[in-house]
Amino acid sequence: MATVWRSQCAFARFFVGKTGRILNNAADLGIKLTPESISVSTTRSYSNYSHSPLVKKIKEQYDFEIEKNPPEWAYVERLLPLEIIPPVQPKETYPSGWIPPKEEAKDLPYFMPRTKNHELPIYLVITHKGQRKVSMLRKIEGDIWLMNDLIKEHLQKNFNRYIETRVHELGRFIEVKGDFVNSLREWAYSKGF
Amino acid sequence: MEWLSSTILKTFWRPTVNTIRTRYHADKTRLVRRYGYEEKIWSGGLMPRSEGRRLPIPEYRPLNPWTQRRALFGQNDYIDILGSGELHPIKTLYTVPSWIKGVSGHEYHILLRKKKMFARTGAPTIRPTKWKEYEKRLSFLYRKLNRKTKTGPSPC
Amino acid sequence: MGSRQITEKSLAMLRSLPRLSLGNIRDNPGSRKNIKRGRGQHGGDKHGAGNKGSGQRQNYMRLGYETGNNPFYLRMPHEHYYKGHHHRRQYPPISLLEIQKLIDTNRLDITKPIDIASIVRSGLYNFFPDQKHFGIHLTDEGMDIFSAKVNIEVQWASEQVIAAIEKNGGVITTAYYDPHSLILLKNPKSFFQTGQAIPRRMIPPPDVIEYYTSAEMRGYLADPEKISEERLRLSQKYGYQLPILESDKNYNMLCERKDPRQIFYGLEPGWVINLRDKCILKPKDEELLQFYAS
Amino acid sequence: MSFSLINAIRKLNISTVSQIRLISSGSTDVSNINSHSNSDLNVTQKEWKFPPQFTKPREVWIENLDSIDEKKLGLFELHPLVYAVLPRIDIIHRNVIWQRKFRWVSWAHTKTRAEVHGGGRKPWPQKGLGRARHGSIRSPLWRGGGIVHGPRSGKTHFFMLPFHLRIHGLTSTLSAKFAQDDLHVVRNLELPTEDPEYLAELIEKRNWGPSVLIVDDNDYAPRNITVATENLPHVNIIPFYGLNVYSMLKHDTLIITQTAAERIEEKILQHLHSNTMPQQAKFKLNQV
Repeated sequence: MATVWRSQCAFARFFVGKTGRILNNAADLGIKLTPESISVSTTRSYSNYSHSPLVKKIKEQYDFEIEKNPPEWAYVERLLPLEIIPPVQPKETYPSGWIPPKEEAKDLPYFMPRTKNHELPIYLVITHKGQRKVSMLRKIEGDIWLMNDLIKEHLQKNFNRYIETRVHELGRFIEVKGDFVNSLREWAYSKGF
Repeated sequence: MEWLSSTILKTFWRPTVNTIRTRYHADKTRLVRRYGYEEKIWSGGLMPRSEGRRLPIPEYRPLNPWTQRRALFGQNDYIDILGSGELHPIKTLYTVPSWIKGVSGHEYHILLRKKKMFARTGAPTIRPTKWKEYEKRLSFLYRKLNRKTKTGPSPC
Repeated sequence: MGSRQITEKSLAMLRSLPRLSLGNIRDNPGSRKNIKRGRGQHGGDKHGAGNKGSGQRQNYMRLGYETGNNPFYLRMPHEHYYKGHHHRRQYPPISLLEIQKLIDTNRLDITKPIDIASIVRSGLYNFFPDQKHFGIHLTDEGMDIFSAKVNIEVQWASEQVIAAIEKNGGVITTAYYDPHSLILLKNPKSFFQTGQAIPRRMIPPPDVIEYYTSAEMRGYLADPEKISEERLRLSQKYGYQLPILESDKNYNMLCERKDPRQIFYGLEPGWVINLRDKCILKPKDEELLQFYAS
Repeated sequence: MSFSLINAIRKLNISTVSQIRLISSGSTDVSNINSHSNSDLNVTQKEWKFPPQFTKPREVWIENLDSIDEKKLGLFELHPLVYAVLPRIDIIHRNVIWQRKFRWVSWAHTKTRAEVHGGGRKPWPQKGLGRARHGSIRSPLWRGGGIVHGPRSGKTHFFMLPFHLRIHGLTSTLSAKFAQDDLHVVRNLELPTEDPEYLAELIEKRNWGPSVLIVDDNDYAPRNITVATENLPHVNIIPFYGLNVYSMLKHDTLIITQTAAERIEEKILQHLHSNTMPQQAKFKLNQV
């Protein structure tokens, strides 16, 4: 148990006899405007409202009970932001259609890790007001040229035409001309990424 | 006797007298205009040489790249990544005045901010001339930027 | 060097190169474009200002002015299709599919009641209370695949969404939060750090009070008796077997609701949370208790 | 015997860098070391919070500072996402430029014709004197007049490099330093003497660059090393949170204590695996 400086609330203003719009429990530094000092006029500017001579400290204290490590602390912890994005616990089914990465993908000579949000880093880049669509596979590790060949082969088989790709070795990404994001995702899932 | 000898000398040796010019045009002293004025630009030839005393060659003072300030340059610039996350790198720029720390913008932006922050202090009364110049410059820049330049980034 | 592994190859190349220092690094060639006014015979011609006229002299006419014609924007009579649109409440949507994905990837814990704070905490939903956003609109995309048993509280939901959640044995509530409470719910940590007492939640404004008191919409101010009736009615309408809540092993969790004046689960208005010392300050004063009572 | 073996292993380790997959801290390596009477070598298997996925973790010797001759105290694993990423020289360059620019305020100042003292009076009448027309003795054409388009005081070059580019700058530089054998991990910073000669000789003997940046894991380094580096201007100690791209490039060699290496790794990995939307948001001065 302790006594704590409390902010001035609705009833505190009520005691003073000052009516006004009272904010929803706004803490205003434990100070109040006393009516007798309102007539003082000064042109000096103050850096803080509470430094003004119009404002005096309120002498009201309220009883507060301080609980250390209360059982309600679990509710507080639930509200604090996540330290890291939680890893996915393996489940039997994923109704949302999310597919977990497979272990055997790490044995391939090329690799595409999941993003930190556990998604595949395959994106559609739309530029020139929708006139140019490029599918982009990012964060590729290992043999990017082999992966490029396989992607080309896969798309050739699915769409029966030659599809252009571009490999950026330093940026570790492959660009595929056209919107092939769904097909590329399927390919990546089949490889276990 | 003296007369005789002189007449004899005159009859035997008669020197040829020519008029000789001893004062040429080039030797004339020119009329000095703007007396006391020293020409600042060298006009005496190809290589510029200063008259009189030679200019001193500045002493070679190599920069010490390992003074404490230079050796630890950039310390704490990544404190928001490697630190506890509560401190931003611009909070560690202790040598930069607060009114310009972490501010980007052209002269008008900076001056507006400076004036806004200094208006609350004693600056307008302590340095009235300086304050007047801020206001003068601000009004000049306002007119220039709004009436004489195109909107957008311009080399101001 | 013959390796085709990108990272290994570049790191191996670095080994044979001189030591990386301040003097031998550079940006990619061509990455910086020098934006300077052109000079010379034609480079410094008009500086992009065009030839003569208002473009060059920056004396544009005011917007919409047509040199004396009746301007286009005044030619037609005004029709108030969107009158007051900037005052209307907005509810940024999140779909059932996304909720299911959050649950599948362990970002939402279904063993605890879900509210806007826990959805924002997952990091994949954002809203701005200062821009007239009043919370979550739960949309029906993915309602066929939705299969989690949750106790969820949103701000707006349709009948199908309610059915999709109740079909799995879950519970849904629609609740109103005023913008100030939503700011706290969006970032509780920064609020706790200010050291202020948790405020009360405001009651809904008159135009939505009907929505939040209706049992069909599972409003938080509705009569619980009527809600259970409506649950049954909805299951008959959509033709599914309504799981019995009372026999559920998570019955306590599913029955957890906030007080109409409460903002956070389990934390009452008037409390002060001290994050550093891990303690909660609870008011004991009679006046304060009276003020914070719902 | 043991020294030659260590060299052999080291060569083996180096030669595998260019191959497809590096030797991991698997059983073969460890057992080899342990079976050859190197009882003082300790090899700890690391508990990864974020296990390396495709690229194998990098191995590094833990070295000593308590004798001038180099002794290997053990093997240590470094996470490839921090110490073995693709070294992007352009990103390192952008980081250095940012570090130089974001603190740079140019105080050069010139006065305009409005600010130079005087010059309000017309120097001579407009007409009738046969002289050029002038309205002010502080016109920029005049000697002692104002300057046109001169530098104005308080010009900033401030900008904020995006959060993840700065992380990438750190990891790129650490990886480049490590790949070039300029990053050494030591167990601790305990020196036998506080003599600067000792430290200078140690640096000379081990062929570390003349300039050395020592990274400790906290603010208080041991007394001997602080006294020794006091008079060696090119040997500097910083805590791990003071690590930055510029200093790493300015100093030839980077000496990191084992705990500091772990702390750096932990911090960067945490940012790589958490929601960084607040840090990625556009820089607003009133929000930092």
